[in-house]
Amino acid sequence: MSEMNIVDAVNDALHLEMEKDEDVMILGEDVGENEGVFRVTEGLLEKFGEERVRDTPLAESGIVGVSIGLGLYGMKPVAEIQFMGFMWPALDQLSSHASRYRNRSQGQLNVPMVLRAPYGGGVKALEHHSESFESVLAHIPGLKVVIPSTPKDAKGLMISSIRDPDPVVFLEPKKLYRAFKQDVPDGELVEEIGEARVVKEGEDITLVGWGAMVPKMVKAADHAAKENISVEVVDLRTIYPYDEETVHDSIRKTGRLLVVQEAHRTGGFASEIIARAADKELLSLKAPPKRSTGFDVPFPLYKMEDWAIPDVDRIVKKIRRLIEW
Amino acid sequence: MSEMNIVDAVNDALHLEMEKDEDVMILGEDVGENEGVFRVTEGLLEKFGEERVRDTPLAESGIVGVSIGLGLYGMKPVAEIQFMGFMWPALDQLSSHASRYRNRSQGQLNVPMVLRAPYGGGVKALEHHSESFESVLAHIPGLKVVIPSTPKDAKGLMISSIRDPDPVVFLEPKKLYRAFKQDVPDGELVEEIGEARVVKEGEDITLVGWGAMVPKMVKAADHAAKENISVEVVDLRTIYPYDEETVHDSIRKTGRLLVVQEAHRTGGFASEIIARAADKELLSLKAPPKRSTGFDVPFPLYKMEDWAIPDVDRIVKKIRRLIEW
Amino acid sequence: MDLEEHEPSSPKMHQVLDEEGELIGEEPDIEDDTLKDMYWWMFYARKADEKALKLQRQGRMGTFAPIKGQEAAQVGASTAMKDDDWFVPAFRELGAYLQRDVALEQNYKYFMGDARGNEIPGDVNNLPIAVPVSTQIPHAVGLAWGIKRDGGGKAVLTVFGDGATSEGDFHEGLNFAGVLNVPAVFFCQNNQWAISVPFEKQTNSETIAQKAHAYGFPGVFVDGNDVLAVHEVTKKALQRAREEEVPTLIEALTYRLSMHTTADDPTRYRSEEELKEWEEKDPIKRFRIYLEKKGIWTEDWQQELEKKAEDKIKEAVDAAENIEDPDPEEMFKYMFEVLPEDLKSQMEYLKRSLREKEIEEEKVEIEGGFP
Amino acid sequence: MDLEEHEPSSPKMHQVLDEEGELIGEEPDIEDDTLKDMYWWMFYARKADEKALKLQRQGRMGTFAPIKGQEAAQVGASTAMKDDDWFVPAFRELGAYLQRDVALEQNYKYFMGDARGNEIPGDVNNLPIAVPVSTQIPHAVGLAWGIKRDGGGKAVLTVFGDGATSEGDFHEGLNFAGVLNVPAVFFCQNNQWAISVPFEKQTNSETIAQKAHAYGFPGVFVDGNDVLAVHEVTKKALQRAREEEVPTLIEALTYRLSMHTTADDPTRYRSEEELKEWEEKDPIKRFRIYLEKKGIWTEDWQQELEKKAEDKIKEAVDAAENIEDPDPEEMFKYMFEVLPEDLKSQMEYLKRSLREKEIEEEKVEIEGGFP
Ligand SMILES: Cc1ncc(C[n+]2csc(CCOP(=O)(O)OP(=O)(O)O)c2C)c(N)n1
Ligand SMILES: Cc1ncc(C[n+]2csc(CCOP(=O)(O)OP(=O)(O)O)c2C)c(N)n1
Ligand SMILES: [Mg+2]
Ligand SMILES: [Mg+2]
Repeated sequence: MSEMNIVDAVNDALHLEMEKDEDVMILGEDVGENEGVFRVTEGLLEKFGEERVRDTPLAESGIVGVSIGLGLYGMKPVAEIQFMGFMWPALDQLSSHASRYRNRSQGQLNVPMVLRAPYGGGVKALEHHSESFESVLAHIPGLKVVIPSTPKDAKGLMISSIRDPDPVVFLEPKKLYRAFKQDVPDGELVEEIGEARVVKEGEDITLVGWGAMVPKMVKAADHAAKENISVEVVDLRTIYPYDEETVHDSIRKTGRLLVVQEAHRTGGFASEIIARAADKELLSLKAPPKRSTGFDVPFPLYKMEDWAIPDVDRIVKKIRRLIEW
Repeated sequence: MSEMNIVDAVNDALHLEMEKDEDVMILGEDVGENEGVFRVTEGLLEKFGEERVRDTPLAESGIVGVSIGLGLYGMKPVAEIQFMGFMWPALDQLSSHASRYRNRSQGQLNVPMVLRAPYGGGVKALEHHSESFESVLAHIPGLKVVIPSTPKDAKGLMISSIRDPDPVVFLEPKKLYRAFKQDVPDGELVEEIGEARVVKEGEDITLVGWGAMVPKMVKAADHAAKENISVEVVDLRTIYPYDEETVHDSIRKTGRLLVVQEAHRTGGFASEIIARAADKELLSLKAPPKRSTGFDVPFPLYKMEDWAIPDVDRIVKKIRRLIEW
Repeated sequence: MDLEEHEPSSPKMHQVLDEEGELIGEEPDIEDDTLKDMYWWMFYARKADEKALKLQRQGRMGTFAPIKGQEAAQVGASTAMKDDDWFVPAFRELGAYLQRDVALEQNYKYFMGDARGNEIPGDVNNLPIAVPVSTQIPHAVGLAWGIKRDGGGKAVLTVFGDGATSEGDFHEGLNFAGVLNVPAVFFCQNNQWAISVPFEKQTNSETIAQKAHAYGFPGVFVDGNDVLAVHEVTKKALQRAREEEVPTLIEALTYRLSMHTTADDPTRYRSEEELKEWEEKDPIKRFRIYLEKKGIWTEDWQQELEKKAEDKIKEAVDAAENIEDPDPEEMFKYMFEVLPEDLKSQMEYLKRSLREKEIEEEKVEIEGGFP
Repeated sequence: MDLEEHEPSSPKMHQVLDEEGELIGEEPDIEDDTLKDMYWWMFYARKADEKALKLQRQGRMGTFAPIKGQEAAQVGASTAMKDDDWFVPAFRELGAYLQRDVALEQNYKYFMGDARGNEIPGDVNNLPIAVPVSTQIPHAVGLAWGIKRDGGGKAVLTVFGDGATSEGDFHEGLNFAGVLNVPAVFFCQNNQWAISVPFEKQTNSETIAQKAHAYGFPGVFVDGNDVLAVHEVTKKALQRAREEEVPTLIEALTYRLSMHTTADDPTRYRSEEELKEWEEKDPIKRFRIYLEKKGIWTEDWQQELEKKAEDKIKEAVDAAENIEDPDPEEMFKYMFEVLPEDLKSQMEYLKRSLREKEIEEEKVEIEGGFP
């Protein structure tokens, strides 16, 4: 066991997989000499050399497109987009190709790539540095979308993502990068992609979220506990494939659902979760399934950013409303 | 009045607005000499000259980026993306800029552009020529997303879109381009952006859809009528801003909701509609709100395309299920 | 033709044959069998293309992009490749594809809307067709990087049109290639049109070849209707790529004699004179004259080829048309190595819905009558 | 320096002053007042930048991108513009912005996380800062196209870094400009680094200037630490744009003496020697020597400027720091000309939630303890 934050944990996973598998390569802007702007790729260039750890030109579509070619060749590229806000130019390559080569080629080809990006707000960043549009990725058939919220999950899921023969987008909640440490097993650690985790068990209401919303949900649950409301907290960890079973099991138990999402409200992944719950668990629901989300505005400059993200206060109030409903 | 199909109607709107307003310009691939691959820009180059109707290089991000500049300058560009599947490279310009300039500049600047694109399947097209990812656009704050399903709406909404001081993405269901004609008023015709239309009134269940799904919903309603099920059909016409009032009014009347969507299921706009209905109209719902949608696979080559799109049979069966629930 | 000596500011067009099929410089060092092969593939591709157009006009095939006029560019390039080089196509590639071991029936199936046409013979390093213009270029760079990491000795050839050079992916791909110094050859079939957009509205650059200068590697301008010139230039570029692991951009000037796709009507935007002019520059005719002078081409041989082509085309049509219907599972089964539960239930739903179908979808024909 | 005579294959760097501030060629034809202005804006920008760094280190400002070292490139270019030309910036633009009438307090507000800092004086044709690299370039082309449609007579200057030239939008924008022949000047501040990525890993091209050749218009290479050379070249390019409605690419070779942004530590990736070398090429020092020789710069005058800069900076800090808190409505009110119902209710929800807030958000600090 070692104490690690999320940055350490992803870094550890990269080191381990690169040692184990020669085909794993790192590429992206500033991932080499600078070791990533968040230092997630620390020590890799030094250990594995420029052959396997490569600073690229400033071109996101190029980074993803070239990674696809590497993947088709048989390499296992782990590419970085420096901030999720700069993933937009790469969406064409993701949706037109990375996600389709296996299908298009009748299973003959595959793209075993991982696309890493820090995402989300709360760190006083400049415009375009706080975006969360994971729902867009989840809407693209053929991509897996993994979002850890703890160091242990970050390590285990990164290892699984690298080993996955299909393309995985791996989003790292940068607000949590160094927010806390956790004991993480040394060496091999595998967490299954597509499995949600019940962070906290409860009886009265189910909170579902991912990324930087998870610790907020836990705090809200603590607050609610003081009011004798027992909250179950589910960390999705992967939004595609979506772990409906875990969420619906919980809804059947609690009868109430609140989805907490940092991203813009309209068309966010929360709506998918609620649509499924309303479809399949209507009779279990004792109150309307609700969302606490970001607003339908661009993520603001930092003086207003705390307003833009669901906070514990808002979550607790929605919990109360649902309980009292 | 003139009999028009959707191609004629959009073309008519473009002629009228270009005559009326010198600042309206047309740009895109093959929109000039060739008059658009679907002939939507017929007669425009001849009438207005290359100054105002311009074939561009093959570069979608460039088309949108340059249109933004034109809009900032005070022009009213109506740009075409040849098929929606090729809009992916332009999403960065749409989400990072077109949608943000007004907000970013504290209201000092605005981007009065229209981005047209044929979308959807059903015409035996090649790969990437049948895509529908309107939900992605609806998730980008600052864009309006308009999708007409009839010639009259196409004309009236195109005129409104051009006059709108904010960016509008205008998606044209190509399956319906020449599918039928309708009497359309000559000259000025304005349909409000953001207003759904009740295509057919009914008592037992509400069907909500847009684009090429609308005639399918109507046919399904006819089938259902033979079984004494009275179906209300709502054509959204605009997905952002979303006309919640019309949809929820209908749900309150019928107590049942089926959303029909051509796009991939997970994270499609149908889930947003259902999430809102479940949140606000839970008590009105006599059955779970359901979806009939495309699958979470890339739109297939044409031998399988009929399977990929919700059909009348599937819609009718879902209607029955909801009525019997 | 020394790639290193190339002068970026005013590329000259390289030719081996003139437009009458006369040798301009030295006799190229190509075996007769290879010359015969080249002719065969060009001719076969032309015939197969013509047949496809007929099939499409008869409603037996969907939209496709004819290659007529570009046979020299395609076959000249593909015959310069080695078997284990990688071929990364765009969407107008019948000539190169056939030569690269993709059976014609596969091509026909594909354009008949059948995904099974996308299967590539197992031992051939070809990628499937890429429809979004220029998006395949970075893939070629990635493959070439993979080769380089594995010690080199192979090269990647990617092909694209003049229109493709306007896209960001062209730029990003070539810039990566320059920096990474990978064994990739970027082959532009400049057929002077991108659907209805002529070259001079596509770019203000005099040539495509000179764009290589922006990426720090050579760009070569070659007569794309001269199969020998194309072959020579491509061969050198590939060799250089294999040996020195460096990229080259090749511009082959050619002309699309047919429509952009079967959905297109080129008379809307280009003149008959232009078409005529280029019909006279037919790359097959030009090569035939040369071969005839060399005593390789004879009427008898031509008859043989006609017969062979006819038979193969007939076989291909039969195979493509007499294939069993796709199984609904095909829409899902190649999505991931392991299918997620959700996709499995979508698949089951589709199967059930087809099994239990009651209402046949009618055509949308609400002429005038729709609300 | 004739733009038309430019030789794409081997651009030479244009200089007016040598690195010791000595005139190389002819005395440029610039009025003394303009020279003084140029010096003032460079000096003021330097001081304002240094102050920002202090504010950031004191926790009074967020992340920003220092301009130190690039003052000649910025001010040389912006002083070549006319008032009604359009300026389309990237994100490292303090020098040009100040010179283009954007009050320092606006810049400070912006980097203090206050959206109100983005307001531009009403009568100035400046766009706001563009953070996503190179994405503003097509906007400049669109503006220039608008100007052309309106009969010309104005020009657009857009600025960006060396890293920006790798992006697809750079390519698409310049290619459009070449084809449309619009009055846009593309000004690359090649400071040789894109965060930690050095020029030679950014592109294999020898210069950025030569990339213009791919788009069929001139590219000029200029010493970006020589404010007179920058000014001269930019002025010519803008004039040509205004008169002939044609584009130019300018590469100004300079160096970022400070960190990429305040979140960056350049010692991780570049050597002290390199930094030293470029500190000696300080563009302000170099210009001062020239001005001193001309009798324009004196110690007294410098004292005056110091005082003036200090006062203005103090004012700006006060104004930026003593601004009332933003109103929650500001997050919503500029979304559309008319706010949709849904956004109105989101706005009301935010206002209510702030009004009725009970639980203060604690910092996320689940050190080790989180599940
Ligand atoms: C990204 C993208 N935009 C638009 C299209 C539609 N389209 C198909 S081919 C084509 C023209 C391509 O021109 P060029 O690259 O010269 O190739 P050619 O067709 O001449 O072989 C266009 C616009 C597309 N397939 N992909
Ligand atoms: C599209 C995009 N990708 C990545 C970033 C993160 N980023 C900000 S500045 C920068 C480097 C820019 O280099 P250059 O263009 O040379 O400008 P400079 O910073 O040197 O002024 C990077 C990678 C960004 N802002 N936008
Ligand atoms: Mg072409
Ligand atoms: Mg730089």
